Amino acid sequence: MFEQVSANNNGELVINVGPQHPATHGVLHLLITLHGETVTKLEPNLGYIHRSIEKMCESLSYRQFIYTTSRMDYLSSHINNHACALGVEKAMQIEIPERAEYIRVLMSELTRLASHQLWWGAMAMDLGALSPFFYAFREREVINDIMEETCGARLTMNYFVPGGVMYDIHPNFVKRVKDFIVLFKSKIAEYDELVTGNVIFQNRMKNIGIISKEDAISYGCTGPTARGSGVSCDVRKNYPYSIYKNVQFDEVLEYGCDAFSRYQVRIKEMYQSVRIIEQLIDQIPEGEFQAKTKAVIKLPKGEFYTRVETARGELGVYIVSEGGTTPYRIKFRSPGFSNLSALEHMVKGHKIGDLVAIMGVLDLVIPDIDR
Amino acid sequence: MENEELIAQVQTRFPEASIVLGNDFPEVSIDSKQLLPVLQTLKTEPSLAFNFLFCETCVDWKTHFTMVYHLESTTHRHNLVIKANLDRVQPEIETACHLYRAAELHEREIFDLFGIIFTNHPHLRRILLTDDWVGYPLRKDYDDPINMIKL
Amino acid sequence: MISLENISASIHQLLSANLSQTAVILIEMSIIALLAITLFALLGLILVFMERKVSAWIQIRLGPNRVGPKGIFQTTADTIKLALKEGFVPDGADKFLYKLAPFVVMIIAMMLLAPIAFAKNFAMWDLNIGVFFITAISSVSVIGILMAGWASNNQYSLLGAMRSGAQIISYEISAGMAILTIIVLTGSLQISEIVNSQSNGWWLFKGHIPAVIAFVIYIIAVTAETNRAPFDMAEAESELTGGFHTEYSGMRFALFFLAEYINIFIVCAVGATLFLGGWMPFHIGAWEGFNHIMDFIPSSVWFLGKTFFLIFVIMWFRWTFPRLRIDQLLNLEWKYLLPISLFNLLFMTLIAIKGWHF
Amino acid sequence: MDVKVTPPSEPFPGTVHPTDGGGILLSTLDDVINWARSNSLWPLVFGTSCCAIEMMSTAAAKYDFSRFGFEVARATPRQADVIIIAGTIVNKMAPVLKRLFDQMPDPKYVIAMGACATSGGPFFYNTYSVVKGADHIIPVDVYVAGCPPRPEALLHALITLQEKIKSGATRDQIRIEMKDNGK
Repeated sequence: MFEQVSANNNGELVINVGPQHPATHGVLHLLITLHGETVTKLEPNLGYIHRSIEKMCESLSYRQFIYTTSRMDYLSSHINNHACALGVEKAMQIEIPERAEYIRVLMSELTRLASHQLWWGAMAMDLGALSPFFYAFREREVINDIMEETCGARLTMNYFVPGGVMYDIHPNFVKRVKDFIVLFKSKIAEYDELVTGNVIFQNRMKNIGIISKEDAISYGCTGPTARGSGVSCDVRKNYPYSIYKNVQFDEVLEYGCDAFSRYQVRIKEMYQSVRIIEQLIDQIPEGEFQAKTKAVIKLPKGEFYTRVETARGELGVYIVSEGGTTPYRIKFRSPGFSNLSALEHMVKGHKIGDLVAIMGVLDLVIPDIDR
Repeated sequence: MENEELIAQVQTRFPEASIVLGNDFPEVSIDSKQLLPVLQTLKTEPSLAFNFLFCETCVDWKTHFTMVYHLESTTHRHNLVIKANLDRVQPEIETACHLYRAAELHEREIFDLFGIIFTNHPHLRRILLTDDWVGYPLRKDYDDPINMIKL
Repeated sequence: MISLENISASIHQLLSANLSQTAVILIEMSIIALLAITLFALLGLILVFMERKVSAWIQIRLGPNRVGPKGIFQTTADTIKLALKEGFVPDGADKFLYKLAPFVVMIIAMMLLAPIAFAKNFAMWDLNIGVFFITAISSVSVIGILMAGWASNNQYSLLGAMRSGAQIISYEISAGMAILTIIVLTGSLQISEIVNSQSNGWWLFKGHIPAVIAFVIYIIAVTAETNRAPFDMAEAESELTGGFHTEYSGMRFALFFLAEYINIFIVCAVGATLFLGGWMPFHIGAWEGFNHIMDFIPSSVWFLGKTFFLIFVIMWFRWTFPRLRIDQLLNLEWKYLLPISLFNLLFMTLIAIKGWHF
Repeated sequence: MDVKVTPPSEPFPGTVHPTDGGGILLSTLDDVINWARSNSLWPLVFGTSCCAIEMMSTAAAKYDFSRFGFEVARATPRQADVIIIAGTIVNKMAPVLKRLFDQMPDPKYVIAMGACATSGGPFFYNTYSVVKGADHIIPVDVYVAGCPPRPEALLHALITLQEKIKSGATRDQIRIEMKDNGK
């Protein structure tokens, strides 16, 4: 049996975008209704990579469950691990050594850079420019190498443990990061030249996907998506964790409310990450990299909520503990999930080409949404 | 606003609610039928202005469910947790998605995984699991002998 | 000196010495048909390989280099594989149109090869309306694409085909105007005469600013007409997965793929003929010595060199620019390119009447 | 639909004369075909989770699988030759994956990339929605270990697949051969 392509009564065409579609960056399924080329209705259908992480975590110990989060938002796996480690440490009231804090923040910011680079390449690819992807990966591979030297993995690091980090940094780490910063500063100008300044790109990006400040807050947008609408929501600034209160950096805010503002926020955030790394890389104190913790971690009874800023927005980890060795309930408030809910609002009335551009700028990581 | 001040102010507005200071945020326990008026007040009152629902979830306590709403004010930078207990046999609560658009997807997810009915929700359907899925997997009594391999 | 002209002449002599006139014509026609098909296949192989190497070069990669020396057999392997891949008709498709569409597109691409002058006095059919023939025939190819999109019974294909229709019909006008601008100078539609008129310099240099404007418009318009990025709305991989050929597989897809590259070759060949003198060597006015040295390079090398340079430019576009949106694409044509090319044509006519050109 | 299936135990009717291989022309043609197929594997743009990023890394400049002719990633299954299952397959995705596989024209190949696609990987225990190995849904030619596998591992898998195609042996032939070798 087959369905004949046909329009509904209003002359509208219903199209399935995804689960396998190059623009959805994974297995998101969008049901869009088109009037000509214009999107009149959009409905996300999730769950094509729903891996039941929350249920799984209920049977994992507090040391184990951190590692599943690396697979959740795999582009900022360090930051995900950071959130979980912070949650456990807060509940256990563990003081972690300063060296570990420095390493954690450095790693987080490197991850943010890598994530933004991949976003930049993938977004340009969505818009039909295929080469920026390769330029982005050129620098990203350098970060991957640095990570690999210390953590032993390229993507799912599993490096942060409750009480600090798993190993000490590699002796080459400081030098290689410094080299990378020098390299990256020369390349980011190239990014701007190739994409940001391009007339076609700017025309594609400006005045699409508009979401006002109030709407952004109401839809629960966080991260660059909200900051592109002028919502101050950087957890690193508003609720500083780790050593973020000691470093100098600006929260990037843009007030254009459109896709181009969000693009600019991310590009400028790369500069801020570089700034943070530059401040910390020479200051890493000597000492322990891990606090002494018990082999079996038992959290006191209660509820603990930790929030960190990932590359995509605010990640919340809500741990409900009954006093045992495993969490009673874990909820991951993932940034992508809320950002996605604003997609229909942003896309309505725009063309299919804009849908792709807006999704590209949202930087959706589907396993992060589905968990 | 500091937490103590916030607790005092919320307490005066909702005398019947019990408020404790949790590990992170002040936690307000309310009756599930009172949810909408409480959220309405919290959002519209200028001194409170809780306009940002950053997390909404549910916990299965085996005897009852607890709906947990994490609220933040982007102007005052204070946080509040609203908790409402639900009956386990017929869990029903008013939807928050007309106040906070973010709740729409969150509530669909909670419906999907816990089976809580949100009245007046525009399209309450399964979102993460297939439409013909039986059961609500995040409930503590959920068991799936075929798919779940127990360690 | 061995040149394509001499070879063809000697073959003609050899045949006419031994056979009757009808037999000569028949044999020559079959030789030409064979050559055209070979050229079609060969160009496809070369251009696809070139595209992959150019993209690799732009994207700091190596590109295919394992299959054969330097990877030159990569596209051969691809072609054999595509030819042997299962080609099926999707359920619910309009079977006749679905099967016909790739052939329509391919036949049109082949027909376009006819009037192109590959070297001095070496063209399949040097008809007196050569350029007109090309513009007329090339606009038919949109029918093949529309057929493919409609017959596939797939939303993406349909959208891609509709986009392609709107786009090709629009940009046809600008391309035509740009061609007319040069026709005003040459006064002839015959390709050989257009080339001969550039024996003392190429129109791009002789025709003042209007010729340069026309050249730029021509390149933009033909990039759009051949559905190449940044105007690849019909395929738009990130939006419509494969556009009009989403449902095509195996050899039918390969024909679309080939036809795309042949179309690029043809538009670049026409561009080279009109603006860069076709097979005419680079001559500067009255510099006899210099002109003689230039004449020493075979005319076919000149022609292919210019054509491949233009093809390289179009490939360069593809791997650099982001794609336009459909409304921006049509705006660019109707609001900018068309008025400019109209005024440009008027301006050129003035130049031609006054005889200001060189 | 009623399809009459002949039981495999029934002997082939008539006499079968064993010969040593086919004629020169046919076996050479077979070699050419296998050579072409092995050197022109166009992957489907398909990635569900983390492994997709490593797949992108493999495509990028440092590892560059275009050297082997794999870079023509097709977004539509009709034009693809190989699915690289990069990531976890969950119950909701399973029918979609099956459909994608069915939409691909023959000959088609499958690479299960990473622990999740091979066996469910880290999501094996206590999950209610994960398919424990993509080979429950579609036949897999090459498995790659790792979570996620390094790009080199994926390249190795692709080259292994090439060798498999070049050998011209079918799945069953390989299985029998392995049994004979005592593996």
